[in-house]
Amino acid sequence: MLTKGKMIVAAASALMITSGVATAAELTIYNVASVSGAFANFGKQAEKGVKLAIEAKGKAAGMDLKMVTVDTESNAGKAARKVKAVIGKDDAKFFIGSTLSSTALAVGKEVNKAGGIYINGSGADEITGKQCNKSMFRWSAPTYGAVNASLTTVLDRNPNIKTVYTITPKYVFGEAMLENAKILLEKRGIKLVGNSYHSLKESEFSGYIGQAMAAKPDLLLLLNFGSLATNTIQQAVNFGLKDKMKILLVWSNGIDHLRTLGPKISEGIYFGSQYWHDEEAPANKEFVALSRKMFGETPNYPMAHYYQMTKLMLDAIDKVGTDPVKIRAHLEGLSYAGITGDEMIRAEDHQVEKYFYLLEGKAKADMNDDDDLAATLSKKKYFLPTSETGCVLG
Amino acid sequence: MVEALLDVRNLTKRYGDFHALNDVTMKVEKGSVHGVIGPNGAGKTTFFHCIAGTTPSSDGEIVFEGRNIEGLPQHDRPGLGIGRSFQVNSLFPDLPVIENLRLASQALEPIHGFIFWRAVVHKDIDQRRAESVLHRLGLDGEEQTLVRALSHGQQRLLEVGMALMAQPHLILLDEPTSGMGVDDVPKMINLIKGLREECTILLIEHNIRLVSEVCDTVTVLQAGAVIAQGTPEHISQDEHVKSAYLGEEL
Amino acid sequence: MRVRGSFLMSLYLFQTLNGLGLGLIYFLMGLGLTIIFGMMNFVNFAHGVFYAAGAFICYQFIAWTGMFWVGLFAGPIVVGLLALILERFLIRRLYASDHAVQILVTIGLMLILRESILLIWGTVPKNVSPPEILSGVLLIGDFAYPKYRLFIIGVTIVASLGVWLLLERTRFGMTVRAGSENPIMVSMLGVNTSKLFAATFALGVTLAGLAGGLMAPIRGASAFMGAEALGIAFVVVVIGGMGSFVGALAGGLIVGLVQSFTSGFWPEGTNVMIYSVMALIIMLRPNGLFGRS
Amino acid sequence: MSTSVPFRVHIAASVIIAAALPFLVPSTVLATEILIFGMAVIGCNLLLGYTGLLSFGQALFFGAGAYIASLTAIHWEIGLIPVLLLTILAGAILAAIVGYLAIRRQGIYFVMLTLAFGQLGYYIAFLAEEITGGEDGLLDVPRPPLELPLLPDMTFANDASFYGLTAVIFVLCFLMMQRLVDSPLGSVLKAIRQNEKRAEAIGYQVRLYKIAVFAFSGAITALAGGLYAMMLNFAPLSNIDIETSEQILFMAVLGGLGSLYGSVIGAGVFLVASDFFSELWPRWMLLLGLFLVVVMMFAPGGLWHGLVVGFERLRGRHKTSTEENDHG
Repeated sequence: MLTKGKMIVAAASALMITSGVATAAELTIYNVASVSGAFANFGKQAEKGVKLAIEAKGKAAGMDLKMVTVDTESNAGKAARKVKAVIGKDDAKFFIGSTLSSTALAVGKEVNKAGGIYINGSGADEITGKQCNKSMFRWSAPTYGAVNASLTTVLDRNPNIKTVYTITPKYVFGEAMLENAKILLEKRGIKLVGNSYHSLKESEFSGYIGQAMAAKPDLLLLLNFGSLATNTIQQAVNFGLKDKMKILLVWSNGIDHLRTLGPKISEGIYFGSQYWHDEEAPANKEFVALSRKMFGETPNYPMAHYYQMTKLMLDAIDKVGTDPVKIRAHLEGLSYAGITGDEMIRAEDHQVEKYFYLLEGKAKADMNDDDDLAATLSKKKYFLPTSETGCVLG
Repeated sequence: MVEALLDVRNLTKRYGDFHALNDVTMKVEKGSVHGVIGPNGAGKTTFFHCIAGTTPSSDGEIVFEGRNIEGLPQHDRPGLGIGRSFQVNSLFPDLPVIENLRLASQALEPIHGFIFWRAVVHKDIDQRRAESVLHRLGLDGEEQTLVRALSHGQQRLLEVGMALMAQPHLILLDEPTSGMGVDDVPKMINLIKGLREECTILLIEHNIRLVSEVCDTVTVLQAGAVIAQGTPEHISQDEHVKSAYLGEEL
Repeated sequence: MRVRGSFLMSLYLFQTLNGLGLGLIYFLMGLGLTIIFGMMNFVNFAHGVFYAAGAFICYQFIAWTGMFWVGLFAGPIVVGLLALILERFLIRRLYASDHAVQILVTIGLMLILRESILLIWGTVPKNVSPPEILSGVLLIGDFAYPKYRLFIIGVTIVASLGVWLLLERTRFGMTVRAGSENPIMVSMLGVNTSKLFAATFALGVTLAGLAGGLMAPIRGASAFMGAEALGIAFVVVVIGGMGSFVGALAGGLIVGLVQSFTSGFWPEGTNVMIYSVMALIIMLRPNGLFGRS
Repeated sequence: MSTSVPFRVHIAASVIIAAALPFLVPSTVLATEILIFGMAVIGCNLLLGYTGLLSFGQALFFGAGAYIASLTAIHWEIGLIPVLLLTILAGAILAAIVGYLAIRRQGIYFVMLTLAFGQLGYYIAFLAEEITGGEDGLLDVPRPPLELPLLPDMTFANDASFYGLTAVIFVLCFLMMQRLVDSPLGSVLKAIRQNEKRAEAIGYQVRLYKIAVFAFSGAITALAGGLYAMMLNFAPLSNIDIETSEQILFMAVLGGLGSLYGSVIGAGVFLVASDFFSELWPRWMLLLGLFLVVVMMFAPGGLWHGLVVGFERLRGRHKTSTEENDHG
């Protein structure tokens, strides 16, 4: 019986630790991130971003700030369950982040039901489109913006590009990327000579590269992301495609992809990116300096966008308090100085209008330091008019 | 002459070019104890497998109670009245003795095995039969003992008990005394002697003492073929048999 | 139309040759698995993580020395040594167990090693460049094929030939096979079966490490690359028949060709095709194409 | 017949588990998840623990259950019971088909066939975006109301009421499955696991029994999947992923094979531990792996067996280790 008593004590104390009993003067930001599982590389940096924002802010509306990480385990189901749990248990209201669109969609539904605020950085169009809701905000350019911002610059700089071949992951996100690319190419009178779909669990791209090679395009347009994209580029360079055509990866992870590929491969390849640390905007300079001071590292995309999302949330709370309704009203239509320059939150679909970068990989010899892996060719803002997103905030 | 319970005609089992059984013909008379002997590799166990349906035969007929059962799947044969024991103990070690026996008798009503909505109850087994089988095996009071806790000799006896539970007309015993201690062998001999009142017995055995003590008829196999058949006395005089066993302990 | 025709011709040619090349790479992934199964009847679900470990160790040695060849050599060796240690303390206790037990324990081992890789090398995948001499493509008319992939094919042929000779033509191979049938008999002949088994296990794992190191310049080094490799390796080996050397070769080529051609007409369905082919072959041939019953 | 535990003890035990669980774990939602996975693990245990069949296709049944329940609940307003019945039926049929095909092969080939069907299910669900939502999954899955005669309709909008519903279903399932493993069928299944050859030799058509147990396993696993989708209001693609199969297997082994209590304990410990450790240490899966190896190597009876032995020791009547097996 004694052991049983001990067990209950242990269980109870475990409960206390995990539930993070909130005191009145404490504000908890819930950081939804994939800390373990297949996308673990994201979660660790994401946490750093949230921490930086909290560190920089100190207090919000007079409350101490605290971060609780909700590990999605790279699994949308787990994420939904854990978010449900913290909402039910701790009455959680303020959520940041998510790597995967499927996760963001599911979390968005939960937070909306609970009447909280959720700022995420996922890519799928539905988030500020058909599946949008009043609690969900997005800080990242969706497919339309990414494709237009990066592809326009590449086409402008290379007027000799007449034909394009695309490689697309077969699912909603990939389809949306492809659709946007098709529209733009048609508008500019450029021929799409072929497309290869692949599954999300692919790692062998030689077949698709062979198809692309046979079609002899002027530009190879990669519409996939993450390790799928690094594998594709690595194998495309292996097959010598870099010498025969331009290559553009629209949705890159910025510096992470460039580091993984190394300058030898990435030199001369175009990368679209949500963020680049060389940005001159004052808010970014401040952020980069902070990151270098606290972690001794140049921030990457996950860190940057989690920082910016947290900062948005904290600034809003500082201004109007912790009532989600007021926060929402404050955020809608807000213009502010963000890490990509001037940014604005659209009231109609909760999409943040921010800049999207086009980078070109540098040769090793041209690099000033280890992180100087690419040059910024352009930064642009493209967003679907709110009338075309299909979003009805509910 | 009594009618044949089992009539095996030209039974052949081939593995590629190898004839494990070659044109075996024999009759097992109802109510008799029939021994099958032969040197190692003579095809005795294959012969049993074919009769029990464990392996299909290649050719020939197996007529049991006037019906050709060749080709019938193994799991249908116990229901016809053919029970068997194995050369190596092959029981359900983590189930109690009584459950082993119950499973053997339940198998006769296949549909019974699919009852999933209630626990196993007393009436699921013929109590009197179970008790009498246990008594015969000398396992009274061991109903709830797990089989793995029984001695090897007791497990050998239970092997026979399993076959017995299904009220067989013909029981195939594959080396019932194999691996048994000297002290236990008489128990098995007594058991087999007691069985002949209720069923016909076909057995494979190396223990010649047992064979000559209990068998009415003996068939000798060598290289998959029958080389002699007759009473134990007759067989022990047979020159073919002697030469077949040359070098082997008879 | 003529242009279209020659386009298709060269595409089919590419797909065939690429499929064969891929098939040989897959063969190398499956080879270690099939050896360990064939010799010791051991099912190793940690095979994929050894493949990933090979890639990372290769990366690490290149990072230290700057020399690709050192990395390529060190990857399999270090992984093989790791296998010897694991065999000594864990694997050898499982030879007599059920396949189910072996599978579950090696899944546990897979998790331990995968997370250890993440601990050591972090969560961002690593890149490995092929050596200068092997970068670029070989051009035959219109047809381009990476020199490095040709190199992998060459290494695979040499390595598998070596393994085949070792198993089929040497005393070692014969004793291992005899030992798997009857360990007591072989140990009575004065042969140390436990050493023999340890060597065989290490050999199989070394081949996984070699495959990982060879693939690093094509697919990078990621802790999660093992799961996909394990899947492919099992499909290859099961198609060919568990334990069969020739079967693994046939299985590898079938999977390579199926994948290469499916990527032409139904790209998103390559995995569906691969698993369908495997299921179909097991349904039709109980022990794979070349397996023993 | 055998020295089995009286059924009323099982009734009491399962009711106590369901009633106490919300107070033992950090959140109601987690408690719901534990009971749901407890059911899925029982499905796995029926196959592996009782019949000796290692299936890597459990996620197929779990995921299919989630999709069927979600789709019927989204598109048809037919109430809770018809939705769940359809889910159970679909799971049983799907599993019977997979079982029918897979059991024709033995050993590793059997395992690989279940794996292949599981993978095919995943890729088909992934590609059939129109129906399954593909990578995004099915969102806005409703919890249909329970319509019983003579009673007002019950809805399960909040976490506590949905837990109540899950708990009732769990207790019913647990008791049915406990009945099953103690039944004549359960006895045959145990016999097949211990000695398939003999089971066939004494007259059981082993194949039919294996197909039957697959159907039962598929039914309860699909039911669990359906409830999971309702719990999350969401049917993610990951339900049908091979990792879900692995996790279910994992819980089954951890808790202890051959005991339904083991299944529930396995699900509970796994989910609570992963919830707890994943917040402390991103590499918590390393511990998971270690757990699996240690349990398989040194305590194949899993946690449940450990508890039983510990309890018997405490009461000072710990006899031979063979005796406890029977209670499982």
